[in-house]
Amino acid sequence: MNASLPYLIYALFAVGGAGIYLALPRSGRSTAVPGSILGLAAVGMFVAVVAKYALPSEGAGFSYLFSAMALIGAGRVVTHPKAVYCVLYFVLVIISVSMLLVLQGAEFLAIALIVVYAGAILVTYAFVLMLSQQSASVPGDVRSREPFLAVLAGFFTMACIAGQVGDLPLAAAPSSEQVIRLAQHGEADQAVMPEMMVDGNTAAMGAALMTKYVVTLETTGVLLLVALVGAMAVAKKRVPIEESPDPEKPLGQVGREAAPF
Amino acid sequence: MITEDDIIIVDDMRRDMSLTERFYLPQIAQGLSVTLRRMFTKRVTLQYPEMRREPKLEGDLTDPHSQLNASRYRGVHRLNRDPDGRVACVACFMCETACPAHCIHIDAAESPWPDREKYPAKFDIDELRCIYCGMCEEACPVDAIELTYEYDLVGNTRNEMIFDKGKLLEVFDETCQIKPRRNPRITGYAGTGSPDHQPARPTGEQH
Amino acid sequence: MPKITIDEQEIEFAAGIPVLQAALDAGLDIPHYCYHPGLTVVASCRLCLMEMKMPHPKSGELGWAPKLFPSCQTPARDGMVVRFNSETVVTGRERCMEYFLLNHPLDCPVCDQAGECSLQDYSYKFGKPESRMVDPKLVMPKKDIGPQTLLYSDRCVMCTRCVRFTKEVSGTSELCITNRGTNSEIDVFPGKPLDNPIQGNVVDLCPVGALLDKDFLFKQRVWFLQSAPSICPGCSAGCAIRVDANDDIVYRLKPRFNPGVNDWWMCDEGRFGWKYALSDERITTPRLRRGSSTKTPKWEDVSEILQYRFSQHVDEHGSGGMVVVLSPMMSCEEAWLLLSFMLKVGPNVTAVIGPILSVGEDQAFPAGSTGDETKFIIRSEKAPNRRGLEMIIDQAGCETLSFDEFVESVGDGEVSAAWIVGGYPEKTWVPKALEKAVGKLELLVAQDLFETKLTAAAAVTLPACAFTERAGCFVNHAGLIQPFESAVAPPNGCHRDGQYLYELAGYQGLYTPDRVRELMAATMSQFADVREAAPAPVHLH
Amino acid sequence: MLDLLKNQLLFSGLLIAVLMGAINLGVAYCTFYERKISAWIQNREGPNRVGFFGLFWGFHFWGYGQPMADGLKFLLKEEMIPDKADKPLYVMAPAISFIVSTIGIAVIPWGGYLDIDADGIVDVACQVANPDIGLLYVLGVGSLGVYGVVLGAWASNNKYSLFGGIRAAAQMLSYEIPLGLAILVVVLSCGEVRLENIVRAQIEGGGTWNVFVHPLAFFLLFVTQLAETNRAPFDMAESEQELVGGFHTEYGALKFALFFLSEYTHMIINSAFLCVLFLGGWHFPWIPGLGLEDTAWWAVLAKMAMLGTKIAGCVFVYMWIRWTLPRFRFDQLMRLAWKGLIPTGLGLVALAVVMTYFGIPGSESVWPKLIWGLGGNAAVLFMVVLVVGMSPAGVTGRQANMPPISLLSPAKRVPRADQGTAN
Repeated sequence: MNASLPYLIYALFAVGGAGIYLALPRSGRSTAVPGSILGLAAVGMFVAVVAKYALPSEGAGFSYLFSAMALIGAGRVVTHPKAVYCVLYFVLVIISVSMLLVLQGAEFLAIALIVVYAGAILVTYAFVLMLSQQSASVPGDVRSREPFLAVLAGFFTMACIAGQVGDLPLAAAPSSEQVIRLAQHGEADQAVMPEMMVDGNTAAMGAALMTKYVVTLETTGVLLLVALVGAMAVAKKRVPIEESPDPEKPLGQVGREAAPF
Repeated sequence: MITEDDIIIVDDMRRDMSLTERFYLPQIAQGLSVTLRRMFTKRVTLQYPEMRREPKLEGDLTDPHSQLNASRYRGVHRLNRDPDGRVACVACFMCETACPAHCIHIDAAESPWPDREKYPAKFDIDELRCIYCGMCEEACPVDAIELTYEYDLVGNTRNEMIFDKGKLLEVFDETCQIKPRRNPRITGYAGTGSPDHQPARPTGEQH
Repeated sequence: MPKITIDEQEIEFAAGIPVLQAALDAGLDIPHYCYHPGLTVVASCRLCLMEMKMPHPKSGELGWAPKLFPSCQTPARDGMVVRFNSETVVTGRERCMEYFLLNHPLDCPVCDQAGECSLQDYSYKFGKPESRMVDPKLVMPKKDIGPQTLLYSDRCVMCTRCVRFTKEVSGTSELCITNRGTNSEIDVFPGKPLDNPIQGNVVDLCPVGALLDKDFLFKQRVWFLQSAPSICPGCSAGCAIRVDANDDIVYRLKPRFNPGVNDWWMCDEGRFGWKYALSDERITTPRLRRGSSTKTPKWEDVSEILQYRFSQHVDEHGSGGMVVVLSPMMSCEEAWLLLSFMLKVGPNVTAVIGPILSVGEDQAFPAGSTGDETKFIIRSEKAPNRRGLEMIIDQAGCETLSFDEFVESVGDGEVSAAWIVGGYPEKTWVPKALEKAVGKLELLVAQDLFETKLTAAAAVTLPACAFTERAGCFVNHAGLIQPFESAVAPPNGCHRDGQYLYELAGYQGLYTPDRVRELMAATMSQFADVREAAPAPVHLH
Repeated sequence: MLDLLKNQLLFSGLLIAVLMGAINLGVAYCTFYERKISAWIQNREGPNRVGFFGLFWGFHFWGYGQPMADGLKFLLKEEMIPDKADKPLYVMAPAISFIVSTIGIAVIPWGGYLDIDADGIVDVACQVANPDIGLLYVLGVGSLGVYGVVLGAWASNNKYSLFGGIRAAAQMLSYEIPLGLAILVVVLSCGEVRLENIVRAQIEGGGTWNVFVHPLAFFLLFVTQLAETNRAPFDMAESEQELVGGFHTEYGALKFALFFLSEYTHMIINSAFLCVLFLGGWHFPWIPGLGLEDTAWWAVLAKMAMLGTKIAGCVFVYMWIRWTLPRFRFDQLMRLAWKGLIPTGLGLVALAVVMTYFGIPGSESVWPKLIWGLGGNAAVLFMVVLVVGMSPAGVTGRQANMPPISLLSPAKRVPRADQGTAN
């Protein structure tokens, strides 16, 4: 490992941050094009650096592809002036990340991410956003607030995390698929059909959740239940039913005095 | 006319449903069984170009179960002839007056026959504009205009669909064996369009 | 005002009129055929019978007289008590209606009177639905009694209005009654057709479809017609008329009640002399000429073009040689708008009144009558609005010439620019001298109904409208200002001359005579409150 | 050649090609049968005029050429994009919708394992992919299905479309929960998330079709799938009568066809899952010789045909229901999900948990499963009926405020019982 690598990565982060800052929507003259170029350059260089130093592994191409997709998508989430597109880019990020998780052999986590984020939370966002108007004409939508501080904070945090993982090998564990395939075509000479030798990480994760982390899980469940009850208590505010003072004119017909025929 | 006495208010909008009704499923099963049975009953479709609905000329015309009966259909108009083969219309403009779609256009002229004062020099019906309400038929004091059972009325141009007097008389010549709808005669004006009426020879110069 | 009690209702009436007229004036619907306020009373139809209170011959006590009296023949007196709604009167009326319908053919569908026929109306209102007659109906002949009129005798109810009209109003007595009783018929004398100049009124007078106008025969059913109040432009009498049109096509003219001017009548010349308005030869679009090439400008550009041409002309030649020839066929409003435009462009413009055709002498009816005996007059001056133009030119204070002087000065080359308005029914109104001299004009704007030598030579040709398409007011020979409305739209592509003159004079929006009269009233107070001269006629037929 | 096919990747590719063709053809004929079934239910004939190129002297083949004609028409129609639409999304939405509905094919076990060269060694699985999260994959893909609808609706810039989209979003979110619960029941009773293994669990020792053990869960899954596919009576997103065409109001030509295709593909795929989860997948009931061990090509083909038949049956029920039931009102729809299906689903999950705790799914005999399952389902059903019976009558807040409408005198009102004679 090159000792200067972390600093190179930090520098790339800075370049990316500058790109994002420039690409953020703003009133006045748009600087999206130089920002995008800067951001893409940072991503490209980052991939190049990682490709140079990472260990070769199966599916590395996919890994780079999805990483780039996730990065660019994340950039667009914050820089796109239309809220609905932001949501869609967010979905793209989620899918890319879950693909990365699949490559890492964490299928359960990948699908959970999709089901929970893309399938539920972001649909809710889209649901809300649909009620807003289509064109991005509202000043609040087309101008970002405190772009510099936001970018600074975001990329500082990211650099901190990257600094922690910077020394970890970027190799993927073999996925359960690979294991099965190896079992099928390798030296295995069973005459019967292949055993499902590997339980996959779903079972492992289930086991971990139900043994090691059972208290955490249950606590979370209780918290969610409390939140649910609280939400219902807030939502279920009884609207008093008005009684019509005039029995001949029930409330449903106030303002409609015409005879039915 | 609907009077207040005819209106019945079912004062039971929020009648409690029975348990099975509220549980939906038995009701749904019932509905599904109905549609399933329907799938195996006889089709009522008429294969149109090969089969046609024809007017039912005998029996009870008001029978609602006579499914293939065109007797209540109001189709293309015809301009009746009197027993002498002349156009029966007297150009009184009653149909034009009654027409809600303003699709009838008549030019009246002094008739060439001594027993009549007026006759239509021109008589055009815009069949595309017509709504086939039959008001012209009802308005006519001499039963000269009638709506036949002919329903396959087609044309390639708009002009083609404006039926002039000659065309309307041709329709009569083709359909004169049938008296549409047997309206009660208002005037007792004999001679046009009766079921026993012999088809008159078209006499061209008298149009 | 004397008062009379009709059906327990006290009514004021003008002295000297019959009870029927008093009832009609009060808005009561009393059926009648033979009575007409313009004719003598014969009391022959017996429909207007009434009951009357009279002193008892012995006791002197006031009570209902035992018999019925014709209300048309009974003069109304102060304090009189009559009734039309008693059972006796109603039954009597029903019996009369039954008699009228004994021989009347049931040919309403083919009868041109249907829709405005009082026999039809009264049958619905007062008659019985069924006839008890068992014998076949008498069939009377159809007769061609004159160049314009047909008589269908079997529809006649023998009210004799037509006979009385020819005797009393036209004074020509062509019509008479022949035969007796149920066989009596209206007829003309052999070889003496009904052809007097006001004979068309007998068709209006006929309460049923017996007398028919050949011109209108079978043309339209009357319920399709829409009427607009108008003024006849045929002569300077200014008869009030009604223009009946359907789908922007005029079908007939009818007189309106206009007391003191034409009363209930109009002449045949006016009645049938409007056909030029339907002519296909009319000019419908504006036309520009530059050298030998012509061009049709858009209507929006017309006023700009005219303004440009005239102001250019004034710049070059001054406004001294400018003349505007106002036609007596124009309404006052149009003439005023045109004159104010010309005055604006060239303050020294000369205004000329166009040629006024005069045919013979004034024709009075009955012929040779004078004073109160005269029932109707056809004026010799065949233009409706000479007086109005004179008023407008006087007020404007501009120089004026007679039309002959104008033609002369054109010939002498003294006139450099002219706007000449025509609008006469005949194309031959342009004098030969003017036709010859027209080439000497630098700028000629001609506004006319038909193509003439003038329009052919004009730099700008504008279409004019017929009176049925115009709106405005005419001033008749006696100085009476009478407004009229447009009955139909101008022919396709044509604009109302009122509208384009309004725009030309610098106003915006829709031309309405009322608005222009308001403007005129600033200087001419007589135009301040111009109203319909005649009240709505009480006597409907 | 055959050796090449032994490669699972190549075989999967071939399978994808075959399945895409088969499903698209199936979809085309689904539209045809949709129309036929609606016609039959309504005593009509349905499309019966289009044959194949006048083949056999104009014999019409009972209208079997109709889907081709429809497809051709969709192809040849003018492509239009509304002026004010959000163009990229407008174009993307049908594609998203179609892709999402199609990728579910990947994990369906079509016919067990295949021994291509009959040497007794299993060569390939007759399944595009067999990830160990097969069932979750289904859930994940299904949860993305709403995007096509929502985006298409929003991008059209049409109020009706927007309403359709909003309804679709709310509806799909709500119905995903009972869907998940129903699937959870299967997972618990089979102890598996791989679809192939779920089929196996229904066949192998002491296993039986899940529908016999958990009929309520089967019903729950079916209903939620109806809602997820936007099929009547849950077609709130389209509701022709109120929203013109709902989310696809502004779509025409091939883009509309894609939406249409995706709906029917969804239907087929969902039916396939239903069969796999509850109806034993490709399993021939009570016919020995076509079990897990039979891997010859003819046996696999027979298994695939069996699954196809089951799918066709499910699709028929979909259509049958569409032409029978009227559409729900939106509040009814929501009430059904949150007050009807979710509590039932929770009850069933609890039942499955109890059964798992007592080790029922693992037993070698069918009977404990059937007894526990059916008894438990009956109990849950009883509870649900009890809750439904005790809950107040289903009226919305607005209805609760509405007294019976009558502006006439109260004496005119007749109780419902008299209505028959009064009429």
